[in-house]
Amino acid sequence: MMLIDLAANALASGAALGSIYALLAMGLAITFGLLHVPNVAHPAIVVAGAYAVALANGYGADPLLAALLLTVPFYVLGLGFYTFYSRAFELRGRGNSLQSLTLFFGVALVIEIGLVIAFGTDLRSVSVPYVGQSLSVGFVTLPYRFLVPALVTPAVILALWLYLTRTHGGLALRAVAHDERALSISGIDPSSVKRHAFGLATALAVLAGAALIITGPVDPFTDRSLLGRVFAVVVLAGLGSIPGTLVAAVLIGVAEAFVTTFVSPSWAPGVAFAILLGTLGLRPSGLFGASR
Amino acid sequence: MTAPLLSVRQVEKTFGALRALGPVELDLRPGERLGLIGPNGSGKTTLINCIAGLLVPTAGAIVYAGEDVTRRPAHKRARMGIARSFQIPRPFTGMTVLENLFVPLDYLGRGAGDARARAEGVLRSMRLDGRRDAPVESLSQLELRKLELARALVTEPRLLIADEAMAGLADSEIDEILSLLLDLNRTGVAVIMIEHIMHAVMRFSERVICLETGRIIAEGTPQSIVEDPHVQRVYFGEQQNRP
Amino acid sequence: MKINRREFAVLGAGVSAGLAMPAIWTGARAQGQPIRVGCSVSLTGALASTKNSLIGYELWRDDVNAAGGLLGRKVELVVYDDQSSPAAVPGIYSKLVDVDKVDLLFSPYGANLTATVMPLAKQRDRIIIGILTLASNDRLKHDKFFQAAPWGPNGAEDWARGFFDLAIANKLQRIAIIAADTEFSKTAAAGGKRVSEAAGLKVVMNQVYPPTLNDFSAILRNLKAAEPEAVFLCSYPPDSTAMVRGLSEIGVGESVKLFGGGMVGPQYASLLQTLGPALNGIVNFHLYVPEPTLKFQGIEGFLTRYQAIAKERQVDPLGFYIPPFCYAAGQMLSEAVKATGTLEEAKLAQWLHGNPVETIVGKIAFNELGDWTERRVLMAQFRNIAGNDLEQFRQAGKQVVLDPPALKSGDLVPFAKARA
Amino acid sequence: MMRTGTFATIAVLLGAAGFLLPQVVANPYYFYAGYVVLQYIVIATGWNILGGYAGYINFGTSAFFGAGVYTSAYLMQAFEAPLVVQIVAAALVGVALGVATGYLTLRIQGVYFSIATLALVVVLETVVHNTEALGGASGLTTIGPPPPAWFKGQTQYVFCVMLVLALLAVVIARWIETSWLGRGFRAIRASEPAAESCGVPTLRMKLIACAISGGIIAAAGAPYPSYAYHVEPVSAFGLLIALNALAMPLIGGTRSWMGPVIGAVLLGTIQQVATVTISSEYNILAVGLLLIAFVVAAPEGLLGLLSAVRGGVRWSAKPARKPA
Repeated sequence: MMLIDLAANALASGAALGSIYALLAMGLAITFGLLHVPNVAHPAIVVAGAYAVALANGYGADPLLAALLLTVPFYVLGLGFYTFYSRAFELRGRGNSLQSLTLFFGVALVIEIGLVIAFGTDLRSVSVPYVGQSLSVGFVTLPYRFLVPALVTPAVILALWLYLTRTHGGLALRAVAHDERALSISGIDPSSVKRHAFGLATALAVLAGAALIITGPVDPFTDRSLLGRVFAVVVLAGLGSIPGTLVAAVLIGVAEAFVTTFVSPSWAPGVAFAILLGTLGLRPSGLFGASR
Repeated sequence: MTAPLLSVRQVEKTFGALRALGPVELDLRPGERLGLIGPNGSGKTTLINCIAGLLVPTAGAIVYAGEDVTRRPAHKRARMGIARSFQIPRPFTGMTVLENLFVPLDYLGRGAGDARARAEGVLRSMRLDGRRDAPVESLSQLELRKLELARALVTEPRLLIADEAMAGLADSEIDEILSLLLDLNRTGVAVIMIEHIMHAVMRFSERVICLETGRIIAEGTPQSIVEDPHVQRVYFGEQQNRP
Repeated sequence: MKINRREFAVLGAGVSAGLAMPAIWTGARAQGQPIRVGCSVSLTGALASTKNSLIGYELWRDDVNAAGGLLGRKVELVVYDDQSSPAAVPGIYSKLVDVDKVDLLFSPYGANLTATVMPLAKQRDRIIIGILTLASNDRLKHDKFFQAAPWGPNGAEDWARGFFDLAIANKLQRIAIIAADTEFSKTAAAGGKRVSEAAGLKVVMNQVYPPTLNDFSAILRNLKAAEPEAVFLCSYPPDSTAMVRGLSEIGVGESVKLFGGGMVGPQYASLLQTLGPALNGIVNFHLYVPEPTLKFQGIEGFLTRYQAIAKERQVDPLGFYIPPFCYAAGQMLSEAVKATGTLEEAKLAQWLHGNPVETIVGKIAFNELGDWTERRVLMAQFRNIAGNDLEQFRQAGKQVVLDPPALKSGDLVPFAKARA
Repeated sequence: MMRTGTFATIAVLLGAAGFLLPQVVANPYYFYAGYVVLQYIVIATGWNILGGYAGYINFGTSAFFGAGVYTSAYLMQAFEAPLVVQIVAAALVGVALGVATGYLTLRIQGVYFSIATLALVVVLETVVHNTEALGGASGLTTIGPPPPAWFKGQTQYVFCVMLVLALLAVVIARWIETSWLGRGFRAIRASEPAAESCGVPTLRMKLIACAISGGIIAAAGAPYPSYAYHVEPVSAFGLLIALNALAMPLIGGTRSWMGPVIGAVLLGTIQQVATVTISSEYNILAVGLLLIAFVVAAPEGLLGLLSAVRGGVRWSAKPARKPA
């Protein structure tokens, strides 16, 4: 009885946590998964987004509402960021992963220090009425600070999926991911599609930032502990699979919750990455990626 | 009749739900010149990737020099004398032309002592000796095509697969490559030529095979292929629309 | 790649210029020159929240200089950023000692950073003041090490002993120990376990979790199931927050009378403000709280000045936790120099071993390992916190001192009752 | 490329000079700083064998470095093994870890490989955290026997040991670069299918590159316990090692053995100097901006820039050619 109780709760909180991981990884699923740009600065952008949300929350704004409004400036920021990136690489046709990795590492450092200079090093958080309360269904209890951001993810994924499959812009984006050349023949400029995708990913980062800071406090260096996990999610999902991102993230979240509950919390981080290593060894294309 | 150098037996290759090739049945005599034609996406490259070992067929067998090599990795087939060039030249960047030729010499064990002499000999025969110490990044399109062939030839293969070795070249350059391949064939090397440039294939080949949607739709002398109505419809029909 | 020798020489010259640079701006030192006191501070990286220690040092320096300096010489600080990385520390302290020729040293923040300095301090026989380090001298037994933090003798095991004394005094039998997998937390948890077992308490749960964990519901559920009466929690700021929130989200059950002990985080304004009333009832360690029993000479003036600077630099606006002890570390040195009239380290160390020092955090006497002879870690209970206003934490009665008995300002109110 | 005779002479002279240095330079600080720079020469050189020559970007350098650190710390604690034994054992552990990584990621290419190595760091760090014999989060205090008198001090001693390691690493890298092995690696980097077709056993070559690279990086970690006297997981598996390991070859140039050396000396020195001069948040900001600037302005590193300035042929690959 006790066992079922613990297992059910582990499943619920693991799923909620996984759903939040998916949101954190969503922007990366676009830039890295679809465009193959290894944006290791993505977690830093998420943290920057969290700070922006915290700032708005300081004036009394609801974090999620604030994040929704902030997607616009972040989208523009993303456009600018990609323009810079493509000036540096793709137009000169010499981008390789070592150089992009180093570039984005540099960008992540600059964002971290920018946050330190602007906001100091103390932990930041938001105040929302539902933090500190939880939803109880039967013997399952789930804190709202996990539940609320966790529910954002399916909505975002649905919107993204509709966008990618039902709109012209989304189809163009998928076409770019698939084959750039085909697109330039049909008269669409791939670099403008990519710029747009980068803006989209950056806008998603601010939503993820809101989810992150509702869950718990952040400091300017929080991105370092997120980096591994978000990449794990994207790769486990298989590059380019947006719904797969949710499944993979939930898988990691649930695995961590079960190990935390039944083995020992101190093994939890290792287990998530062991799953990743195992998956890469057995099925390099990820769970939902097309086999190559 | 001599034993075939290469037998492709009922080879099929599928990618997920997509059938890219087959089943295909094909024999090649030692020293034969075979042309392989077909529209884009007809499975030519898939077929030669199966022969060269970069792809493992989904079904069927590939027998080379009397041995079943179906599951053998490409580098082992290279050691058995199968060499290939790539449709898009894939030079080893960061090296000179000469160093590019050292790679197959190093790994296919054709004696370290005379490696340099051999490599220089091949470069001379390809008229690339002038660019011996040039970094491959500085080569022209023709030179890159020649380097692809030189790298394939330096280890004295028994079978050369030339994948669109003349694409993007001017007519005089095509003639140059063609004569190189004919010279080579005269030394007893079998050649499979994949080509969109029809007059080149027809001039070069003893036998031509036409693929469409993964299957052989016609096989015969160049003359009979050109006259084949089926080939004309699926292939030349499309060809006329090409610039 | 071709590179000729001349170009290589140019590169080489640039590099050696880089190496020589530090020597250029550190001239010889002579009498009449300032007395230099050196240390590293974590301005960046994971420990960056401790950079407010710098304000403590600076205020000490300013006060000493305003009073005419030491031995007629001005005091000067030489501070480098160690980026929270132990790997950077040996080089920095060698620079301080060998190039900058500092006269006196403070340690970096915390045990892991300090562990890489102690052998150097011992080899060179230098006096060094430990800044909130734990058990840093237990192994080397350097006779010139002095601790600025009030962990007391045998600090590794006993710094949180007050919590267990409270449990014993209140006749609590079942204890749960939960600790983050970090050096500070784990030693405290191990010490707590030993103390509990020695006192005949039953340890019903003993759990270590990784510092990156962000969901504590599983731990809390296991905790609830174990029905402890006291919960000793050793956590770091992000997990302290998660745990405190979990208290209201998941709950810990009716059995718990005493909760807290070793949580790092609720000493800082940002967390106090964030958590507000959710903290009520928790008994946690602190090094200073504004209770009437802790009116040390100079502490209030120090905090007023600190808080003005902290606001400007965007660091912890309260400054109860680290900065007073950095100031006190300075006082330990300046008092010793004044009393002995020398900078000779053997004499300074001898004096410090023999004489208690009056500081803004109280009177400190040192044992042979340089630790305080008496533990003065406070166990304080959060009470009557209302809303998220920071001002209330500057008032007495919000963090009531329960232990040590000498400084006590109130008695334990059982956990559930204090939260109601 | 430097001629072998010249190279050998310079290497021997540098080694001899290093060993005489403690007799000449009295101030230990330069040995502390020098040790770190030399350590990065070893790490960057080791990294470049897999990352630069073979084109497999290892994100998880700190896994190998940390494995070396902990191997030697453990041997020191448990058996009081001498430093040489620690280094050899660390290198062997690094080789084994490299082979294991190689096997696990045998069929993974490109950025997938990088992510897998990133995961390796977390897994190893978790194992160390949970292993009592390795001290867990508290780490191990590692104070060994005093060094030979000739060196005048522990730091001078580990400096000289690291110098030997650096010279060895560079000799290995240079040998690989000019041998069949290096040609094979570079062929893989340029095109795996083409390399296969030229008879290069790409999978086995990848294992070899992982093993050599892993062994060198782990060896770089071996003297760390003797240098810092204390090891703990956060710095042994720190991000800084992984970041520097890829930034340094990039800054110097990845095509030649000299690139990582130049990058390590340059960036390592800048970091050492910045630590004790700027010493604030702006230090890391400067490193970040430097990385960005280099990637944008000199994507093939200083060596690439140098040959471009001299009118030589740029080493960077041309844009992917579109098929006709």
